[in-house]
Amino acid sequence: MKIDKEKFSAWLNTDPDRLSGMEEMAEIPYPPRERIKEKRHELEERIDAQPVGQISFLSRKFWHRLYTVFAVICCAVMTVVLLSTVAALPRFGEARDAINELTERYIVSGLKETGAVNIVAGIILDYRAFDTLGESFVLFCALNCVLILLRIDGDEDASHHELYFNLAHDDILRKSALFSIPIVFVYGIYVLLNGHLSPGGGFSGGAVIGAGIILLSIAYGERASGALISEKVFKTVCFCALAFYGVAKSYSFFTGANHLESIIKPGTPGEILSGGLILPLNIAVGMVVSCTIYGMYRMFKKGRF
Amino acid sequence: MQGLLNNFDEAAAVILFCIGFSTLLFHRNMLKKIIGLNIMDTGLYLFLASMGYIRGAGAPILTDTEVINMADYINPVPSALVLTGIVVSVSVTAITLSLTVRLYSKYRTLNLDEIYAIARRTEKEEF
Amino acid sequence: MDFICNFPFFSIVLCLLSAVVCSVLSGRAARRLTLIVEFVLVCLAVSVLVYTIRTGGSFNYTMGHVGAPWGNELRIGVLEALLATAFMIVMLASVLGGGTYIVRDISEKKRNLYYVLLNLMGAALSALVYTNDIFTGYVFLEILTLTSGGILMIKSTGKTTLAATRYLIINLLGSGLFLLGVILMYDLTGHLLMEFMHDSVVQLEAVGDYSMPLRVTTGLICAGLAIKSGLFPFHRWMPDTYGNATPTSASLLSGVVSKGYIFLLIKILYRVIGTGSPAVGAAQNVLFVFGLCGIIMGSVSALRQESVNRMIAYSSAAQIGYIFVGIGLGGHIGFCAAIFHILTHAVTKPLLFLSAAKLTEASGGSPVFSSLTGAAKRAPFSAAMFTVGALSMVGFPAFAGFVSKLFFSVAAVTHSSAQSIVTLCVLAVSTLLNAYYFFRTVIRIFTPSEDVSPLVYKDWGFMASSAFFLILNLIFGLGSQMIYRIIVSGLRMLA
Amino acid sequence: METFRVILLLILIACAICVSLTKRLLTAVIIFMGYSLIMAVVWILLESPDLGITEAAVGAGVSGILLLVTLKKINRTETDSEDLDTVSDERAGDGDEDR
Repeated sequence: MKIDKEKFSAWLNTDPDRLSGMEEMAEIPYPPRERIKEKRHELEERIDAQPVGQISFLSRKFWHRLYTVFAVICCAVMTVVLLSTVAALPRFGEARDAINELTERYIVSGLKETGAVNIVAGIILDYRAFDTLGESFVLFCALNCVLILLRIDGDEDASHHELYFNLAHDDILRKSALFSIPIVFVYGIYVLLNGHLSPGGGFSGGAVIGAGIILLSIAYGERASGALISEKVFKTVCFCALAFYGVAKSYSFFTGANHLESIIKPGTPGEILSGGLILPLNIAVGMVVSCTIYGMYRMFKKGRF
Repeated sequence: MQGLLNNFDEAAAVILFCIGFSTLLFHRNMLKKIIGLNIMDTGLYLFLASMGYIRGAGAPILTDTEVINMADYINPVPSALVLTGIVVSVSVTAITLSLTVRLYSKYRTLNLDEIYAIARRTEKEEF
Repeated sequence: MDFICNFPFFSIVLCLLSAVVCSVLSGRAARRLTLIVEFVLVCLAVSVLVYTIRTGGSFNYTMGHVGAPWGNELRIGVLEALLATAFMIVMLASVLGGGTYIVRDISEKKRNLYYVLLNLMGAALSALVYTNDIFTGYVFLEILTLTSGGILMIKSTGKTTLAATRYLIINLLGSGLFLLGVILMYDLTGHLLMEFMHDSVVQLEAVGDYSMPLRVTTGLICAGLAIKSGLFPFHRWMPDTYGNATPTSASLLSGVVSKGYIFLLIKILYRVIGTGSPAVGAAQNVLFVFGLCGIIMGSVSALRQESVNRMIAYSSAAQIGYIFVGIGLGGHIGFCAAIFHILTHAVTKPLLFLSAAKLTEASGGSPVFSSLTGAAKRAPFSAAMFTVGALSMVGFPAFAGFVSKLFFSVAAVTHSSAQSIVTLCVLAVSTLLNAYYFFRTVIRIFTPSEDVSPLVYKDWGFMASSAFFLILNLIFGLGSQMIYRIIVSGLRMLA
Repeated sequence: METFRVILLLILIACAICVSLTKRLLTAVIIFMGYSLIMAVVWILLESPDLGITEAAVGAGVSGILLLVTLKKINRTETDSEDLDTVSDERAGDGDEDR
């Protein structure tokens, strides 16, 4: 992000905002609510006036009601059954059947086998990495669905996509963002890079960074965040990181299943450059997640980058 | 009843699940439905996480890398599963929200009943 | 371990990577890549099928360097390979056959995203079929749900958006119940891999503890997956969804997606809880009743429809009912009938959807029956294919549908008296209804009409794909002994 | 600590009920964000700090932002009076085609 030196000094000297003339919020006349309601009412009446056809509305309503009553009873029964099931389960907070050879190996030899001090990171990126691979692709799939629904391509009518709120000229927001954004970024990067040593990891770090970029875009306008992540950067990062993730994990699956020697070693436990593939994978996941989240925000807000 | 009090966390999780489930099923407002979905999912994750909790044990992050004592750590598997689940639920939230935006831009309402009514009458199709 | 054992894993990873690559390609290039990848997938699945039949056993494939019960696993037996082969062939043929409609329905800049979703769907289906780990099953189930929602909503009209919303809401309710079942199962057994869960379940049953939670868990898993696959009270999203989507999406949704869920259910019943368990018995009875209701309600509703798409969609609801009746009857023969019907339906429904779309296009774009009159003159090949599909659905000898109805009757006869009589009656009634509404359509198509303006262009993709479906239909219909033996040996391996 | 957790869980249930009972959508979204934050604390109490971080970032952060953006957008479009006309005309047109 570039901060204009002149603007920065102007801000320090608490000049009135230079862009204040361009404020969009005040310009837009909000029509009174009553009028909208009237319009809506008219529209509904017009729709009502149309012939309903052969569908008998009364019987539909009756069936609908029957369905609802039935569903309510089902939900109530489900609640009671589930609660009685819970009462039959072993006591909360005691070591129970789930503590078995599974957990024992994860805890006792997790460090040796994966090089991760954070056992959860070891499980999700090594022992049960296939789930996590699937999980990243769930996010990828969600991104694609959002793009399908909300991206505006070229000549399409984009009127419903224009969003009139723009807080970029709000002084309070800008000044508080100036202090909090660096902290958010540093925290996100810390969480991301130390995923194998302390709580956190690719996903949570990426989400924090993504939220930071969104804050940047809210406080300083699209140009600031656009300088950080443009559409090209977005596409490249998503593509490269996901492809790297897929290929790296496939390599480790393949070597593992065929009992081949993997070239990736766990490294010294406790150091930042340890944990074998976990650190690079965390970085890849973090990049994908932060880009995805920011991309989704842009799609919701504007329909394009 | 005693069993419910013993397993208070699980019971709370199940209640949250049921509240979310009924909100998702019965509420006609799309946004409420989506929030209900999230509550349902968090209820499930709370259920899973509270099963892995062991009284007196700590977080599954090794404090001493030389001597590892099993009893010091809670069951790490539920945490790993919940992490995966959270990602799934945020993805689902994003998709359903974008569907809501599209529906709104077409039908100008968030209420599913109204949307059905408009769609049924204007498009002459049985919905 | 033979190199061929890697093939299931390759097919999943290949799909995932090609999905990533498709996201940066143009629509046309993405289509080519997808078709190539699907073809490779079919080859991989066929070779795995041949390999498993020849070795006569199943094998486990560790995903990672740590084996069971700590890591993820794939498990490949004859049945999994058979199902994967069928699903992949159906996917390839549907994508091939619906090409013109994809171009028509989807705006050009979003077409590559459609192929991204198709690739992800392929990965999710293979993973769902092959997985040995119940939580992996959940994750890929979600991918399958989201991708199927995505391929619905990509045709951006109000109707499809609404249909996709409804579909997603119902499916999310189902996933919630299923996940709760999985969580309870993990709590009871302490494992996530199917064999180990099964061992713990057997122990629990022997000791007699937790019989109530076990029943609830089974019920939750069955309910979740039944809701997702569209069993009777939850079938009402089907007509909107299938009727409005682009034909490729409709045939994929009805042909493979709901079948993926059902196969996961069969796998869990067999491999996790065990078909002999009392919990499964209770669940089977409930599924049986709802399946019967589904057959009747689906057929009756199909009768009342005015457009061909919605009629086929309601007929799908009835077919799902058949499959659940098979599961509910239980026993090897019941499950065998269910799986055979999965295959039958998977190769017949896409054919119907694709040819109905062609007929609709030839009749001026309206799927209403009255405008379809004389469509056979305008599009003779599609009319012939529609007739083949209809004959198979009704249960005409030499087609696959006949054999699966035969299996259902055999399964019913070998069962206890009350259930067998009810099943046979429902089968007879539904066959009559099927025959009535399908032949009504066929007769209408072949009725001569005045305005003849035939479709001018030849759609090679559609021809190839319907030839595919026709051949598969005949293979299942005439070579049913072979398929039957494969399914039975596969089921034995599952247990 | 035990009591604290129980209280938090009760608040969670109260929040969940409030969400489905409130009339205003903005209130529902804000209650939901608060719900997520409390959930993050509960996870810390259940000794799962990974989940706490993730829930705080995702539930209260990202989901909340997406919900709010949607809400904002919808409010804005609701006040767009001209749109109603065009939409209703379009809709009537659609209906004609179908018939």
